[in-house]
Amino acid sequence: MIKFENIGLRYGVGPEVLRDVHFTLAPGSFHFLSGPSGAGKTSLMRLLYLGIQPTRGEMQMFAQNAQQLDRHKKAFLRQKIGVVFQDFRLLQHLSAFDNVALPLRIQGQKEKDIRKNVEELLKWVGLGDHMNRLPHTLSGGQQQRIAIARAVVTKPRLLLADEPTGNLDDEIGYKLMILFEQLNKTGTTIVIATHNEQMMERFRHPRLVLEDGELSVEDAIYATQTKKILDGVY
Amino acid sequence: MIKFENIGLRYGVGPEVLRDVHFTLAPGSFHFLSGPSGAGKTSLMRLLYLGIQPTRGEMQMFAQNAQQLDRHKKAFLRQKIGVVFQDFRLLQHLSAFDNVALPLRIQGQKEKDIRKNVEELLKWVGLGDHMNRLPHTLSGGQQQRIAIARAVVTKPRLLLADEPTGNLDDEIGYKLMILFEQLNKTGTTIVIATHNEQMMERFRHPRLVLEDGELSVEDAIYATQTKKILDGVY
Amino acid sequence: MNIFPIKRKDRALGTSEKHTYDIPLDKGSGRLFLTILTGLMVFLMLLSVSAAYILTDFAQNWQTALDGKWTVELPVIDEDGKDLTSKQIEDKSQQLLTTLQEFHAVRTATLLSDEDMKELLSPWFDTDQAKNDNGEEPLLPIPVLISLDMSETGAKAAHDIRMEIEKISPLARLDQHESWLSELLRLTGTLRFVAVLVTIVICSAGTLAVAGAMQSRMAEHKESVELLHLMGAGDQYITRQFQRHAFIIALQGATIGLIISVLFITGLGWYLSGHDETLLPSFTPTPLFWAIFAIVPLSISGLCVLTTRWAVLHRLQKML
Amino acid sequence: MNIFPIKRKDRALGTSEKHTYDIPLDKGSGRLFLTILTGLMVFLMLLSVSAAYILTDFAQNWQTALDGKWTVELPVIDEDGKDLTSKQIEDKSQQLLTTLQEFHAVRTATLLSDEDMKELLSPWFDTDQAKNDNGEEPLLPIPVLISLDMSETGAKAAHDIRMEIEKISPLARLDQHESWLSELLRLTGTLRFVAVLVTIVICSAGTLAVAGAMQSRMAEHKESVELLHLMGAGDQYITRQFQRHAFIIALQGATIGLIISVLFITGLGWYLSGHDETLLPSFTPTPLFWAIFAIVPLSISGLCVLTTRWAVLHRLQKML
Ligand SMILES: Nc1ncnc2c1ncn2[C@@H]1O[C@H](COP(=O)(O)OP(=O)(O)OP(=O)(O)O)[C@@H](O)[C@H]1O
Ligand SMILES: Nc1ncnc2c1ncn2[C@@H]1O[C@H](COP(=O)(O)OP(=O)(O)OP(=O)(O)O)[C@@H](O)[C@H]1O
Ligand SMILES: [Mg+2]
Ligand SMILES: [Mg+2]
Repeated sequence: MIKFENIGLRYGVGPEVLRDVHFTLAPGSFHFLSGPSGAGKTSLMRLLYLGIQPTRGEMQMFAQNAQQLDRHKKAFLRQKIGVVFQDFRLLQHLSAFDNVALPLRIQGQKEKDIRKNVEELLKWVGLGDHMNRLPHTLSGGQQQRIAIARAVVTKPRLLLADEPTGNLDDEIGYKLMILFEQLNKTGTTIVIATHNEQMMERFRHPRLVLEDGELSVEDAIYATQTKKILDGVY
Repeated sequence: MIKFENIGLRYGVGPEVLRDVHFTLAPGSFHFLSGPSGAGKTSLMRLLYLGIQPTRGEMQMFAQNAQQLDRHKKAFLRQKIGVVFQDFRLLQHLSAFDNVALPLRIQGQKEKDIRKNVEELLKWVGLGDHMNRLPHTLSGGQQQRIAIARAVVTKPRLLLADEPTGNLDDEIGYKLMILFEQLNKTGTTIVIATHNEQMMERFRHPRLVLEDGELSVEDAIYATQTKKILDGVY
Repeated sequence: MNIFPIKRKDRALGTSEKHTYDIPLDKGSGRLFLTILTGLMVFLMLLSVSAAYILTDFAQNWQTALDGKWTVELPVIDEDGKDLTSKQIEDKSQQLLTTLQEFHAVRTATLLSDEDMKELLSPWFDTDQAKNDNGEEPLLPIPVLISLDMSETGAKAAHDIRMEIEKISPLARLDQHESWLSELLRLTGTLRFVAVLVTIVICSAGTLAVAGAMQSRMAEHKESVELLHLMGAGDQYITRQFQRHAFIIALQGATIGLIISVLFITGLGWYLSGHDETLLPSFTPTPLFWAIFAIVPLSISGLCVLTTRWAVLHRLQKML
Repeated sequence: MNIFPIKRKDRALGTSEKHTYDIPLDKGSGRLFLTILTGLMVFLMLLSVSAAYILTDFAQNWQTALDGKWTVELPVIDEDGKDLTSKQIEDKSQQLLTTLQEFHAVRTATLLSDEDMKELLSPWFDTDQAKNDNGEEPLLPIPVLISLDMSETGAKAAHDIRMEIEKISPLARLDQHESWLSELLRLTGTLRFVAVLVTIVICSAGTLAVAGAMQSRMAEHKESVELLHLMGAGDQYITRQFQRHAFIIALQGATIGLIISVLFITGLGWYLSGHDETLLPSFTPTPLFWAIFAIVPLSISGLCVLTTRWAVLHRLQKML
């Protein structure tokens, strides 16, 4: 479904942040994206949600060349992608409810369906009592949950989550991982950028590891050994 | 050094976020502050850095009643506190260097000393190459490191860090914890709000646990048992 | 994040208002500026358009009243400056009348009656009194006027008539009305041109200002716009938000401008009517005139919306 | 976070400029508004202050030129309207002169010579020609004028003088200059009052506008201000930032306003001098006058800074 070939990226005249990135994501796959801080995880995510253009290389998304799409097709393609931004990017003047409802409204869904879906989802992430609150009156973790709810509410075909549990306690973090797993079972391709080793150990999925701007793919089996030990701890 | 008695807090006419909070922090102590998302960790931090006033109860800080300070004394007291905000709060128009230098400039230090100190610290947190960059061109983890550098650059007597490693990989996270430990050894009182169980296990410090708005203090010994098991893993 | 929430109870509670805009265009300082701008545009535009309209009306009045109307003027004194007797005047004017009626180019020739004369001169002289005080004769030697309705107004006709009337009385004069009519028409033409120019300048300046204001609002809300883009909002979706915003503001501004202009024009009309009624032809507002007052604010609002649309789309095209 | 960095190479590189403001006051739209505002304030203020100054100067000129100066006017016709002969005129005027000089209240009494008269009347009549065309006598009967330098200007002195001169010539008239001088002085007084009023209004409105603008800038940068507070910045530290910003902007605006006013006033002076030199007393700018042009911009800048200081401190007090 997604195919990166020889992708290179630099910001302005700076050094190359990504070099010769080369990978394929099969439909319905689930990958972790890891690497040290500043390795380029968020930059790779930006390429995936079409937030920036690569400096070189070729990007195939949903069987289309992503670099040659016209504006209309690009907008349509983006509607199939859900993104949890590392810095949330909630609209500060909209309530929690309206923030989550926004992508549905953009897709032109009926207001009645929207209300039902959004309320259900917000209850599920534990924010049933805070639906009409503005983001700045919510705690960091609550804001992050809204960002996650906004990304999954459209049941996207590709879900990109950048450090989605950085501000959450383990309990709610695992609950949200299970939400992602369920979404994955219905066919959504998922990429989660994270530093949380524990989470990667617990949920066996192949990892894309960024190091010095270069990407390597590690299989899930590699991690299984460690996971068994940890399973005893929790 | 810090003494909370019967502290209660509510935002506007909402429910009480903190109830009957009661604790003492000795000078030079090191505490973790934990609790589920939305428990009130950030709110407690806000009380500690005098960002809000409690609705009821009594707050003693640095042997002064914190609720009855005049504006001048309050500003002076705040200069002794370093804060890492959960959402960083970097000034977007200032370079990394200027962001870190800001508290020193407010304290009126000499520009020459400032340059030396700030450069050294930024190199130490791994941002020596990014000193003149604006925050929005840095990765999430890099921004977080600037926020930490800004909080510790003044060698404060009280350091409050709200989820300081949420966007950092384990390696740099541990490095920064060691920075905090060193600061603690020079006499700084430290409170770190975190969800990171692993970190709390590894660094044995007493925990303040918030649950349902109520605070309980758990001793470090409690956690030692678990830690030993984990030490084998890493 | 608001760190002083206790001070503002409502915000602290944090319940947001009804969702109206995805982009918080309804907040911020640009609003007032745009409202005033459109208000001003509508006001100036209405002034210049109604000025143009009234001038056109006046010009037409003058044109239809005077076009094809010539006048022959017969002074009531002879060549030596002595007053003519009533008999002489009667004879001469009858003679002139018959001669003039024979011309092919003259449709009708009418001797202006005393009544007509009185009316014509009333603005300048107290004609009633002038006659009554001295019995029959007026104090001033009022000339005899013969009004001609011409079927042809060429130079040849004028020449021929002049030749004929000179034979009857060397002092008789043909007035073609042309010089001052064309003067007046040129003046109103110039004024109308100025009005149109003003309108064009206002429209262009206003359009530029609206476009500028909208682009600065876009810059202000860049992050929100980008976010909407990344969620798959098309250019149309985003543009609609700005258009709606512009429409509401423009309509408010236009209403204000409309009210002010109506007050202004009514006040001006009232002031003028109280003073020099004779100076200008009277102007009765036609339905078309009032229609201008509906059309101008609507078109300006429309223009604002279109400008906004263009400016926003233009800027969006440059985004990824 | 800027997600379209490739489009803007400089920003993408992300190297920031030199650190000047902790709060980014130098960016944003409020700047232009404040500059124009102070420019306008300085311009209007300079106009009204220099108007007041010039009026005061004029009034003083008139006052010193005419205060204590009365005139006795002797028409050159007798009671029946017939012209007097040169001899008669000579006699009468000498008689008047001696009588007047005897008064205690009169310091000196001088007969205005023909030369003086010519000069006095020159703005209104072409006196040169009037005399030359007809030999000795002027075309118009120019009255004899006796100028009195009074040591006392009370009503009694006036009454006494009137009684005496009536005996000599019933047509002779005493002109105390008072009615039109006091009229003139009242007029300049009113104008000066208006100028002061305008100045006060401008200052208050400007002050309010600056205070409002500064508070809205504070609201705009609320988060940064709060952050500085939380880092232990005192009210003074934060206020200084705004003051510096206000000072720079005010100085820029004031300079613009100053330049425009100087151009305006010079232009006006040039225009007036080209036209009616006799209408107004000539005005030579004194050093004090030019000092106004230095003082006003500086005081307005100072006022802006003080207003800013007050507004910011006032708002800061309300913060935690
Ligand atoms: N807009 C930008 N302009 C210039 N350089 C940038 C920009 N965004 C990121 N960078 C640089 O690119 C590199 C990779 O950044 P990126 O945000 O992709 O890292 P990351 O892997 O997400 O890190 P983290 O785990 O800390 O979030 C960093 O060195 C960063 O400074
Ligand atoms: N400004 C505010 N106005 C109203 N309610 C607020 C405000 N800030 C926080 N709250 C509420 O107070 C409660 C505690 O929030 P707080 O930010 O202290 O939680 P936290 O422990 O820091 O959570 P997290 O781990 O998710 O950051 C939450 O329910 C939140 O919604
Ligand atoms: Mg990142
Ligand atoms: Mg928090």
